[in-house]
Amino acid sequence: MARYEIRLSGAGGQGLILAGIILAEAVVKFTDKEVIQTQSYGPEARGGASKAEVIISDEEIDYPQVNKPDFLLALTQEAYNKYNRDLKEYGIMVVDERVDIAMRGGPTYVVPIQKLTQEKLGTRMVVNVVSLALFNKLHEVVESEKLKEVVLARVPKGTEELNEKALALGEELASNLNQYKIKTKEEEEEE
Amino acid sequence: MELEKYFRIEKLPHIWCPGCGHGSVMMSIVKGIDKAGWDPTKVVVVSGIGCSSRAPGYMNFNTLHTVHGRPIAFATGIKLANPELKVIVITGDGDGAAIGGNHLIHACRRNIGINVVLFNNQIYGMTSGQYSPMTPQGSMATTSPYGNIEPPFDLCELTRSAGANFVARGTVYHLPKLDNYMEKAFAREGFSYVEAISQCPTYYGRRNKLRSPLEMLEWQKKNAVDIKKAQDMDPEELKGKIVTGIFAEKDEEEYTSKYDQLISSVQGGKK
Amino acid sequence: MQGNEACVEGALDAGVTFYAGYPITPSSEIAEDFAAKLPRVGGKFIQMEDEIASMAAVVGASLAGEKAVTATSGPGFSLKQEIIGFAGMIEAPCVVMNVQRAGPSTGLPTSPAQGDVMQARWGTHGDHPALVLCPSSVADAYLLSFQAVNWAERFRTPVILLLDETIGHLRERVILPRKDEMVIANRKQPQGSPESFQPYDILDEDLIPPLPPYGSGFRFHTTGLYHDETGFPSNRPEVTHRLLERLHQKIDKYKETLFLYETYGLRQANQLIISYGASARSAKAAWRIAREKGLLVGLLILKTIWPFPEEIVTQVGHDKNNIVVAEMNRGQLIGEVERVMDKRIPVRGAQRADGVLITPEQILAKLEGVN
Amino acid sequence: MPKKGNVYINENWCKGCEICATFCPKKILGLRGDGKMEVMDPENCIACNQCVLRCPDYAIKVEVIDNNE
Repeated sequence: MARYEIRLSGAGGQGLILAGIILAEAVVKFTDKEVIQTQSYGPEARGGASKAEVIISDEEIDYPQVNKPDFLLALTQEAYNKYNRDLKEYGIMVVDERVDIAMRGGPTYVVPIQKLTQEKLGTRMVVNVVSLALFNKLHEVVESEKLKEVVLARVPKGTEELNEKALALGEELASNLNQYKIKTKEEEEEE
Repeated sequence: MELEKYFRIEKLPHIWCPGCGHGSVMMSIVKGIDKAGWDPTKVVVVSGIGCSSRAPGYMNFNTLHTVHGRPIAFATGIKLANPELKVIVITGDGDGAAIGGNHLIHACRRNIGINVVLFNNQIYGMTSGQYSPMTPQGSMATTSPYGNIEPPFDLCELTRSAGANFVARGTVYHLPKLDNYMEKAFAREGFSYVEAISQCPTYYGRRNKLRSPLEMLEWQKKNAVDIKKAQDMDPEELKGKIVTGIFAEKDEEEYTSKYDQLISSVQGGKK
Repeated sequence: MQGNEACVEGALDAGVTFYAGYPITPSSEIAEDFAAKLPRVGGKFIQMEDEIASMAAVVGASLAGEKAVTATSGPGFSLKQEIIGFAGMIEAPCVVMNVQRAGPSTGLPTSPAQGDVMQARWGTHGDHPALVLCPSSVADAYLLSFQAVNWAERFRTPVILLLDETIGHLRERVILPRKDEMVIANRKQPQGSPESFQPYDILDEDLIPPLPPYGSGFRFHTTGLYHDETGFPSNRPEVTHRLLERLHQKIDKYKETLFLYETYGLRQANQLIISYGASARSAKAAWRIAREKGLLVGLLILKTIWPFPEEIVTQVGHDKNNIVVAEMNRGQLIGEVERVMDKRIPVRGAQRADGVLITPEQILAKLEGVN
Repeated sequence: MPKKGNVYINENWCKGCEICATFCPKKILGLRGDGKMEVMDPENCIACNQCVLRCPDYAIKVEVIDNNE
């Protein structure tokens, strides 16, 4: 993998920074690839738009900032509005179903991540882990079991079972991702 | 008590003016250390900046003359680093009540084992006579040429409510009592605050119609009111008086001992 | 591992046992990490009532014999300056980590900058020396933190570890050196008896006096006033001159061993990029892109910025026809490069001070023959 | 028998503030022309040590005279 830039965004407090940290840890621990994780946040601890960025590369990573993401996750409208602009033209975008998006050229998936997390797991607290598993499954960064190991080492005691379920849900969403795909500009025009 | 045991004799006479009360307060501290029986190599005396803060230079212990207003913060680092050390802070009404007031409050709140002795001469002496937060209202100073309109700070009330284990105020005139407060302060674990009303004949006295050190000592004698007596006096009567005596005497657990327990429990928990 | 966390690890491995600090973004992770880890090794952590008190407590703990550290960011760094100078004057070993954010004033608390370069040099009053290290990776943060503690102890001086928000919050793969490869330095102890001890008597060629801890039996006086070898104040011109000169010489003497830096592609290079801290990451990317374009560009990354590595910059830069200094401020270290080059070689600044990491493109634009 | 004493004044340390003279119950101390204190009436010292206690400059010593001599 040449330099691959990932941006996970949503509201502050959704735990996406932790998801970014876990992803970077998994890469360090279980692959030979180079990885960098950065974050940017506003003064609010909760709410507001928040993003975690991860760069994965086979080569040394010098410039540590995400320039043009290859992958964008946006869980909220505010995060989408703020962080979708510099996404690569054919980069992958995954947004929550409640986010209104503009039509674009790259593969775009509108997934009811928050709704399904709430319905199936009874809480939205683990939406970050669901998203993380979704990303990992889609890109096969590390094996599921390895990701689980890193996640379980990071989450609060007593939430292991919940997080395992979250991982499973994320993977399930990734496997069925095509059903959430929306048409690209070009596909629309072809029809 | 042999002077040589506790003083750097070769540094004397000290720099304070004729009739300044600071020499008496410094002696009172040293007598207290002698009574406490502390090993001089385990005693650290820390000061800030000002007339009072020159005292450690004459005292034969581990002595540290720091920057203005922060001696209690330096002392906190010393005491926490090595709780076996006996740490005394010598400060003044400018150093301790103005620029360093916040450190005083927080050291009381932590109840860390530091003995603060505040030399209160009610004026900035080293910078030649500006009013301090403890200058009596109406007093003349170079920066209050029309009389000081600010009320003075009562640091005994402040340190007591902030959590100090021991608080007392004495005067140079009532020297034996002051010696007794030092002794009690040094015998107690936790934070102690002893305020000594001292006289500055040069910058306070001359401007305030107290023409000699003797008149200033007379003023202390006349205006000092014992805390027990003060309890029965109304605020009007107490105006301009100095309430002396012991304000607080308790045995709340000291900070560094609590920290040591924290270390044990953290290390124990790991095993 | 995160940059801030690496600073803590490096300091702990160098033997740090004391931390005093006050919370401030973007350095707070350093305090949090020390608070968790120090008690486990029997060390002490205290959150003081303000930035000044933290610096004072660190110096106090240092005199009591501990290896002591504090961390802060711009506004706190401003507040600590008086006591950094005091530590320099009394020669108390200590380390100040400043995770720079954009200023002036409250500025941009969560954004990177390198605006404190000159403050790290001249922030405290008077004519003092400075020892300042600048990491540009998480691995650097570990190594330079370790080095900062070592140098503080060895030279009896405050050492400043100047990070920036980008490096402080960066997580990347770090391969730590083996513990047995790391040599720990400890402050010198007196050889003679307590009776004959003079705290600032220079007996050794290294110009550094020994420092026994409080409570060890050596009683002495310490003051921020100019003092003679006995530690007591003196205003005699020969004494004050001797002390100030020695404070400088004890570092200058070892200057060449203090210059830490990395160079890339210097052979045949006719242009040079000089950078440090997070900017050096962008500089490295710019250098790589320029090389790919066939330009003969070299790169010098400075890890020690004060004392300014004049000899290194001269040696590397003297035969170039264009030097670009990349930094996240309106031009601070560039002044030193210009001074060293003395108008013989054009020096251009690639600068950015809006809270955003400088980009490789900005640096490339200052090179000749890019388009 | 009342105690007696010899008062010694360290002239290098004495600043002539007269505090000792004020507290001396027998009024045997006085200020000399050169600004130092002197013992004017040594015979009357009762070795009460008030001057020693009160001197802010630690400049006074009192030696108790053994009455049996």
